[in-house]
Amino acid sequence: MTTPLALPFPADTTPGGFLLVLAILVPIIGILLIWTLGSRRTELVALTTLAIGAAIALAILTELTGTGSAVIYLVGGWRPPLGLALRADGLSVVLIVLTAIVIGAVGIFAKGQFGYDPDAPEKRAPTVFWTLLLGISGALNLIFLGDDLFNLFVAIELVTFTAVPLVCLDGKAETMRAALRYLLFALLGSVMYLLGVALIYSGYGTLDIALLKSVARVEPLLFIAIALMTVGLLAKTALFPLHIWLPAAHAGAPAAASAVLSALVVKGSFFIILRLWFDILPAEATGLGAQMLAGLGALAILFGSVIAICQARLKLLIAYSTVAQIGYLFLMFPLATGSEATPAFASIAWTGGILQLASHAFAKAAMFLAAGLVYDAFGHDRISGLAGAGRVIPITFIAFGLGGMSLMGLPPSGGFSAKWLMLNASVGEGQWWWAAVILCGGLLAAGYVFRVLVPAMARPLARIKVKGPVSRRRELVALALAIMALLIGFVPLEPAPLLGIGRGAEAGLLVPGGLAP
Amino acid sequence: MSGSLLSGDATNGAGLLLALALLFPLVLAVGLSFPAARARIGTLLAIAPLPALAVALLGNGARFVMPGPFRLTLALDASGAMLMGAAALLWTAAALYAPAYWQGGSMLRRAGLWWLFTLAGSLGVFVADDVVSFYLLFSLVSLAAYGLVVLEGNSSVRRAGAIYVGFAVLGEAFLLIAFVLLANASPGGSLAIADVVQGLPFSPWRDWTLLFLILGFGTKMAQVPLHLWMPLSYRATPIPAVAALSGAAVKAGVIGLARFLPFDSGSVPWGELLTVIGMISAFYGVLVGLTQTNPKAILAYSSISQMGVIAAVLGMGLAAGRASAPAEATFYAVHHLFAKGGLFLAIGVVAATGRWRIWPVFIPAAFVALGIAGLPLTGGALAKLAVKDALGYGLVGTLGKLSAIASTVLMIRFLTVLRGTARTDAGEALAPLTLRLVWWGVAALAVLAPWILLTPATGYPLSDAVSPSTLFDGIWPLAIGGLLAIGGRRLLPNPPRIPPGDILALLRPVGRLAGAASVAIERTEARLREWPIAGAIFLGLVLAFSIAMYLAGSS
Amino acid sequence: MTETAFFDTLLVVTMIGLAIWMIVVRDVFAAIIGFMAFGLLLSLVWLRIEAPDVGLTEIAVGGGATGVMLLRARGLASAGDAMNAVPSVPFRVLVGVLAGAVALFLGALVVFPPAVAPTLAPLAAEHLASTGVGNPITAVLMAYRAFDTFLETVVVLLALIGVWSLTPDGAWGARPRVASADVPAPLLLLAQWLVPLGIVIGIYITWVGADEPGGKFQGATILAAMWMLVMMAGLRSAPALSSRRLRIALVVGPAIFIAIGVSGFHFAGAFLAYPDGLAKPLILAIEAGLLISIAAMLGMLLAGPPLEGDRP
Amino acid sequence: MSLLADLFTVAAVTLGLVFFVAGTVGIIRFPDSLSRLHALTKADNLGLGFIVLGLLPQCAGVFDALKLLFIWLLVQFAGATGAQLVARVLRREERP
Amino acid sequence: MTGATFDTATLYGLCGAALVGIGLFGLVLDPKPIRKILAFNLVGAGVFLVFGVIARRGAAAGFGGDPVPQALVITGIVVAFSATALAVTLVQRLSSAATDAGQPGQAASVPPKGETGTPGQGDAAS
Repeated sequence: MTTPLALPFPADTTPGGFLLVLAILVPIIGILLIWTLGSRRTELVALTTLAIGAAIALAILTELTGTGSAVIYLVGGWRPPLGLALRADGLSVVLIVLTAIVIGAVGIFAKGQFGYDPDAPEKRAPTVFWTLLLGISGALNLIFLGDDLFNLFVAIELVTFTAVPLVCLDGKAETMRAALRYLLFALLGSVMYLLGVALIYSGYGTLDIALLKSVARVEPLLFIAIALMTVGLLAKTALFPLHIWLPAAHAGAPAAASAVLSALVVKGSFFIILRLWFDILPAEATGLGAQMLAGLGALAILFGSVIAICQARLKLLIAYSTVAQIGYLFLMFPLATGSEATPAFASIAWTGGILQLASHAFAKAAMFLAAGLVYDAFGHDRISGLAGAGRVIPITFIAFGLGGMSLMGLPPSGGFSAKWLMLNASVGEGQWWWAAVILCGGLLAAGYVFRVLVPAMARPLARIKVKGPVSRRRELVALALAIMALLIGFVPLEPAPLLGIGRGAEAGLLVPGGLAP
Repeated sequence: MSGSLLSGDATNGAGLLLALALLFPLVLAVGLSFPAARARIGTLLAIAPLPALAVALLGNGARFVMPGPFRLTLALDASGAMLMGAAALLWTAAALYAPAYWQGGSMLRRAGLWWLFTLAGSLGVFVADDVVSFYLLFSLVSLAAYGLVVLEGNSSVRRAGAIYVGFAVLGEAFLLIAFVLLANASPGGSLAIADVVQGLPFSPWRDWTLLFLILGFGTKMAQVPLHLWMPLSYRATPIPAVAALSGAAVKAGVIGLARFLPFDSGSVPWGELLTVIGMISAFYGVLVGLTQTNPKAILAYSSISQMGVIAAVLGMGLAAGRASAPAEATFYAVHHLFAKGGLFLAIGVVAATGRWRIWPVFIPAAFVALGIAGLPLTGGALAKLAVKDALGYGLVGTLGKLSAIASTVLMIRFLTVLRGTARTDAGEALAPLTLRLVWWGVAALAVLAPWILLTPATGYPLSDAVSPSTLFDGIWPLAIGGLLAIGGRRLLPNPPRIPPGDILALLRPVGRLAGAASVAIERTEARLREWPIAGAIFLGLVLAFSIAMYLAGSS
Repeated sequence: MTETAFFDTLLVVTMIGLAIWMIVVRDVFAAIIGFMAFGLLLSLVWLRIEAPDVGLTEIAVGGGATGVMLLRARGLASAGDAMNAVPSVPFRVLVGVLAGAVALFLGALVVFPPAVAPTLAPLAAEHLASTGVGNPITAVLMAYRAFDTFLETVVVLLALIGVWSLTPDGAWGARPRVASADVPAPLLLLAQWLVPLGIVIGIYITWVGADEPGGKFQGATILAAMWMLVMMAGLRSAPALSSRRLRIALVVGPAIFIAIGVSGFHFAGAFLAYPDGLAKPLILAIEAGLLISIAAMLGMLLAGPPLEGDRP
Repeated sequence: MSLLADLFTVAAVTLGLVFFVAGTVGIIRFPDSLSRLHALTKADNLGLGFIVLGLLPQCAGVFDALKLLFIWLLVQFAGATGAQLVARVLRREERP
Repeated sequence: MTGATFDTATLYGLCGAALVGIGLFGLVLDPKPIRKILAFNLVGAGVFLVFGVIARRGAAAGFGGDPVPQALVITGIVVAFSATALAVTLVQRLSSAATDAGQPGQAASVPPKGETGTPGQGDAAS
């Protein structure tokens, strides 16, 4: 019984490696502390943990840009294929920093929500919310850092178990129904993913992505395994035909939670699909499948946007907008194929896709927080009842508008730069139909953004009934996120070198910053 | 796509001033949030365009490159300076006009923010020097103007606003894809407009680029199939705002065509297409304009017609590869800017004056209106002269003459309707002095400014303007137009009434179709969201993807 | 057909028949009882493919605990509101064909495996000595892939927190109601006799897991079952959610895991690495901590959230 | 010696199987559930006892034999309690 | 494609594949959430069986089977149990919440149109 794996895992733990472990460990330690220190210090512990997490994310970024190569950590000192490795390349570091910023902002937004009072006896909602927020932060860091497919399975389970209870945090019957639907569909997805992991192991004897890249052969076993894993993850990313759980779940969740769900959680499983298709599947086998993924993405943009325009409630409109914007991400697959000269990760569609992911994360988080504020101020979020609301809470609707600007892809927003790069890529690659889809999406996005802004900014016919005051801090958090969505628009319009770090040469094994030895 | 994005030297002194001049309105907009500034909003709006006017007059050859990742490059060339100066003048006039027209400050305060953003956009779009900055400033002027269109806030105005936004975003989508095609074909990936246009003739997508450019800027210039928004939104916008919009904002389309079309290498088919569109719009505007009763609508259709003439000039220039066409078209646009802006201001003034006191206000309106049709010795005549060579002497030249005649008829129609709007209740009432002063100022600019700008802009000596041949060329179309107008009024006393946004009625079935489509989409999506169907799709996708990869892999 | 092949075929046919029956039968209760029987047969299969550890886990967690969990839900009149309409027959055939095709693809891959069956067994055996543990599966769980095991405990903890988050607001911090009003005498007798025995067996299985098939998950499930028996028999009432001792019990396992893992940074050069020579005691320490925590977590999962009107 | 042991094992295990078959037939044939319960517990416990008895000589050591007996005792205990509880539920359902 | 091997491991592998198929059929079609959870556990059992067969085929160095997939299965079973626990509790709370709110469990034939209609409202009183 010889092992087919001639090549041992090439890399050793790089100096900054322990930071990767901390990025995953710190949120878990935070959870344990929340449940032992009692309700008096729940928020304090949670917010300090998020702060430390953000510091760690920045430390990893500086470490990565410093050494110019991937940060790697062999957990337990065991070298894959036997042990587990954590690997942070340029792309995952960008996403970790993005997660830290968005969750940090949501943390500041949610401070004092859910009736949290340090002196009163422990209440359900705040304790559970902060625990699950830390859980999501840790799980997403694990997704972006994990280099082992089964490790990623445990990570996406962690994400599901933290996201589902957030959906039905308010305990109402229909949010619980939405949560059950989300849980069951996510479980269907993860069990199919697990089946794919089993088949990959049966074919190659390892589950480490870096090793699989060098060993993966063009054969039916690999295709069926990748198909199972991809579709399983599509169910969790809620790409169009498999989006059945997202609208009710994201609209039912509390504002802070739906901001994190829409902005980050669906991106986690997308990131794994990205690694499967660009890091494991040999390039020549991706042609037709990539067109199919982008086709589903195009349908998502069309259906998601049109239905978003027809929605009566603000949060449902934003949820369907998420369904549409996820479609854009999948346009990366056919466009970021790269050529002999430039590897996939150096193509402009790769940078455009990640820019779209980041700007959507900021814009969508800002819009959901704004929707939460609208609910606080008026007691409902029926769009028809929001005539003249812009005058009562102007900052909220400015945040909503700036977020909408980024979704529509108007300069100088991040959405515009992403759209510009994707359009350039689709014209450059000669696949002009994706350009038509992107432009259509922009028009439709204008449809549902103006549908909310126009009545809100216009002079109301009847005085709008205000339920309660809205805290200025929360409005400023939403505005800050929306402004972040604009600021990343100033990234230079060319393939970002940061995203290429650690991806090494395409040929042979992925060795940080150089050819295989 | 690497290397420094922008060719050309870095910022020079005047360039810095130019950037600050454009930044000034935005700074004032931020200032509006302080109550002290809001109190004196009238003066703020008035001084906002002045720095830009100063730079336009003095800072020729200014060049500004924003350091760091913020891609913003500005460059002041001759036509840019001319248009920016004229626009700044018109915005100042409108800003002086507004407080008197709106008496109370509440409307002014509500318009303040949108006014300053549109102003910044409309001035900046003339000097943007790279594709992304141009697109940024173009969308700023298009979308911020929406705020001015829906100032009055009643339901019909909101419908007009919705249509305006629809067309604005559609136009921007065309422009975005056009700029992407341009950027892809530009040598060395540089985004400067000069390099981009240089690369256009050799680009593999040349035809697509030109089509989208014409569609994008055609929407902004309200050329025929895409003109629906102009009559509706100009009727809805209050006078001071519509004067600025019709004068300055629309010219963004003109400067766009002037900068982005490859005049030196030229392209016959696209040039002819643009001329045809221009001519159709010119005559269509007049025909429908004649049926209108509201003076603002008539002027809107007159704008469509005049923009059609400019499009024809640029089209002929493109077809003949005539490098001077953009300068001539810009000169024509400057005159139109003053004339059209002035006439809108005139409507406000006449509406406030009594029947018996109308003449001191009405006479200049007549001069400016007929000037548009080419009345000799007025700015209009010079404008017609400037574009006469570009239009050439063949069929298009004669069509040019016919359009002058048509404009005369339309202008006479406008003047008669304008006289009717004078106040009958207080015959002796006089409009507030500031209104009249601003109106006279702009009228003077409309008549005299072209005289000053003719030689620097187009190189024709002033003597041509006064030569007997041009005088005669100016007179006979007016005479025939006058006869037609008088005869027309007797022959069909009440012409058919067409609602503004004429073929909008055709759009109604399209609207219904879109409604039905969205209902169908919603129903299918609701079915798709049922669990068994989603589950079946899940399994189907697993099979589909594995087969797809198998086929891709084995081929 | 050797005798074992006959036995295997009989086992497989019975299991597939039972699975189809479970899907088709109308009564939910019958399906759940069928599932528990299915769990027993499945553990037989695990013994047939030489995986006693997994057999133990399957019968303890898969068959037993999951069966009990489903039984507790059986009380619902309608087994939950319908999530979708009963689809038409042609649609059921379509789904049948699609599911069959997926199974066919899978079957084909099983029947036509790659030439050389890749395995990490030699690699695991080679390093077994340094982990100080005899049972290779415990070596994988506690040394090579200790990170997975740690994360898995966090998954169970978060699942418990998710279950607790479904408590009605009024009953937060209360005691879940497990015992029924009148506790039948035989159950009381069973609890009094079986529980001490079960605790010994549970600890034995965890201890023996180092070198023989066994382990903490299996041991913890047995302890959790005994705890359920005690609560059902009313000998002890379930702990209140807010009770500090329960929370300490839940947290002690992961906390020890983190402590030893982080100490690995200093002493053994990597997170979750054990200094050579000290591997076995450290692993046993972690397993002891995890035994307590996972038993508490599984017990509270089975007990479920407190309902309206429960008092702390 | 081992021949005698094997013979004994085969005989005892077959006897045990007979009792299991009897129990199963009892479940199917008996009219009401209480008697079915009766058949189940009695026959199966006895059957298991004979099987364990039969396997005793095959065990490697005394310790394994004790384990087998212990298992039989456990099954007896659990079976009896289970039967009691099911009977209690059955009688409660019949009374109203 | 190598020759078809047919030994006990393959038999159980086919059993695993069949279980996955049957489980998927039930998971997709059965309207009742408890039945769906049951079907999910069936699919899980099938997947773990496939893992077990791979481990059995990888038997080497004196072990009955490759320890790594077996360890993965143990982790998988515990994760599947946690998922079942969460799902079952959700179903329990959903039906008790429904009966409290006076809506008897909706008839099986009417699919809940809840999602497009009026999903629950945002966060609790803040």
